[in-house]
Amino acid sequence: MKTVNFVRMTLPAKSVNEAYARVAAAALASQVDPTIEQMADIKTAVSEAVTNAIVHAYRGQEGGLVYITMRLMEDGSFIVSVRDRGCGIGDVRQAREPCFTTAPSEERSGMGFSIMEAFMDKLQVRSAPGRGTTVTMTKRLGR
Amino acid sequence: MKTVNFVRMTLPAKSVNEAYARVAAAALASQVDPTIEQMADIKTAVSEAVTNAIVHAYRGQEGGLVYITMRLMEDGSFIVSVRDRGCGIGDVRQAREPCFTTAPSEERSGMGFSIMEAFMDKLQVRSAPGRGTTVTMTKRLGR
Amino acid sequence: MNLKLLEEENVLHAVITGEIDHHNAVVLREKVDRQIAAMRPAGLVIDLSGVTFMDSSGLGFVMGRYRSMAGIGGQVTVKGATGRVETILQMSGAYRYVKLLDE
Amino acid sequence: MNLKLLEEENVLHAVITGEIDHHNAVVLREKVDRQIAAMRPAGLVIDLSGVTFMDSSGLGFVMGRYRSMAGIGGQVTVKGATGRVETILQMSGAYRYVKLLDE
Ligand SMILES: Nc1ncnc2c1ncn2[C@@H]1O[C@H](COP(=O)(O)OP(=O)(O)O)[C@@H](O)[C@H]1O
Ligand SMILES: Nc1ncnc2c1ncn2[C@@H]1O[C@H](COP(=O)(O)OP(=O)(O)O)[C@@H](O)[C@H]1O
Repeated sequence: MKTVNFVRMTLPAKSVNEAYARVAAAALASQVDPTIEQMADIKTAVSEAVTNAIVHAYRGQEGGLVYITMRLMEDGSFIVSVRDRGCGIGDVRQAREPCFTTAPSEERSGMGFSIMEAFMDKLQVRSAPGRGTTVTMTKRLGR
Repeated sequence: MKTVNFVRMTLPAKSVNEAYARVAAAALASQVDPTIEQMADIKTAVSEAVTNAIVHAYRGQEGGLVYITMRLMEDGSFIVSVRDRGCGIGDVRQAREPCFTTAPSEERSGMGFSIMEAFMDKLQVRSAPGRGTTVTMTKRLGR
Repeated sequence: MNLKLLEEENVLHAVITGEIDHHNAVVLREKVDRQIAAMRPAGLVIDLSGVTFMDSSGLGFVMGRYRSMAGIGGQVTVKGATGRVETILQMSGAYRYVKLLDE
Repeated sequence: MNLKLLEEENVLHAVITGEIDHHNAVVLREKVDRQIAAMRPAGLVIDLSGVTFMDSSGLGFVMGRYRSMAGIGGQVTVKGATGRVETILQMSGAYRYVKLLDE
């Protein structure tokens, strides 16, 4: 599948950049004229993935970086991957279960992965404890 | 000087990404509550620098990449650098003169560098023929 | 994100506008909990009608306030959720804990 | 970016709204020149009042149309430029070539 356009970016794991990542994703997706609903889905899913890198992967530590790659494909699909070099996830299957969270005291609901899964067409989570996590999501755009 | 926040990004040298780069720059600058005029200045200057990479550095060739680094500094200034690995500029002093252009047939006005200089507080151009060009601009933000 | 806190009889109204993400939710939590502690209302109404974006951090905020209010024997009501905001509240099962105000 | 072309007597009006950068200027150039060739107007009025962003590519577009019109003995008038758009036209000296319509 040919990549029509892409953006690769690195930004610090700061909560103020959750909004930045949403804007950056929406700006690329807007190049193929998605519906308002598709835009909302992408913004929500990207927000979840980036928030997880900030909250869980680096646990609020200074200096962590979030790597985002977004691609627009020839068939009109949008592929975004959010990568961190944080603590990683031991049991990905359990992490993806609705309401499972390791940070209830920070008022995490455990619904992040469920929302990514519901709002995007495809969700892939690859993680290695101590090495980091990569979340890749695909959304078909167009009317 | 301490960097408060930053974004590093890579994107293909396609004209559709001129608008993308403006949005990306404005989104970071907006984190320190700039005036509408300061936002317009940054968008214009970034647009000029990215357009030059697309039009001049790679001469419309497929496959070229534009590297943008943007930083918000502790003193409220915004520093953006736009880098390409294109043809480079032999005589930077001449290139920076108002109305000098090597692409009149593409309706370039030769005012790109003059606008960057007028709209930003500082402009630095480093270039090596055959290796590429880096344009770095600083804008003090705040009211 | 903007928060307006209004007291009406013994009920606290939290009117939120703009975007709710993890960055903002931390601020919301702090401000609303401080007011709950000071006022000890019988009910908290969270008005989401002006919310343009919300992710699961907003859900965490709503459920967190359910717990704050449960601690003082009060109830939480959510109103004005539309679009993706409503979808997220529905799919999480939040309405088993907080009341939905239909207007 | 959006372009509306209107003919009024022997004058062509190009009403541009939105953003003018290099990406859009290429499209504008093509469309306006095609109409100039077909209509051969005595004058071209470029209305920039709805332009929200313009960089030097817009300047190149204006000067390019000055040349297109000069080739058929016609004039170019610019109207509605404000803010940074006006600054760019002023600092480039474009008004030595094209007329500015004050309203
Ligand atoms: N990038 C990440 N790095 C480390 N752990 C993660 C990451 N993303 C998710 N997790 C783990 O998976 C759990 C479930 O994530 P999620 O469904 O998004 O819910 P929540 O963020 O509300 O906890 C988290 O509580 C955390 O333990
Ligand atoms: N990134 C670049 N790579 C190679 N050449 C460049 C680059 N940027 C500018 N130049 C050279 O400098 C000249 C002047 O640039 P500028 O003032 O922006 O005007 P314009 O883009 O309208 O030509 C260009 O015509 C080109 O020859």
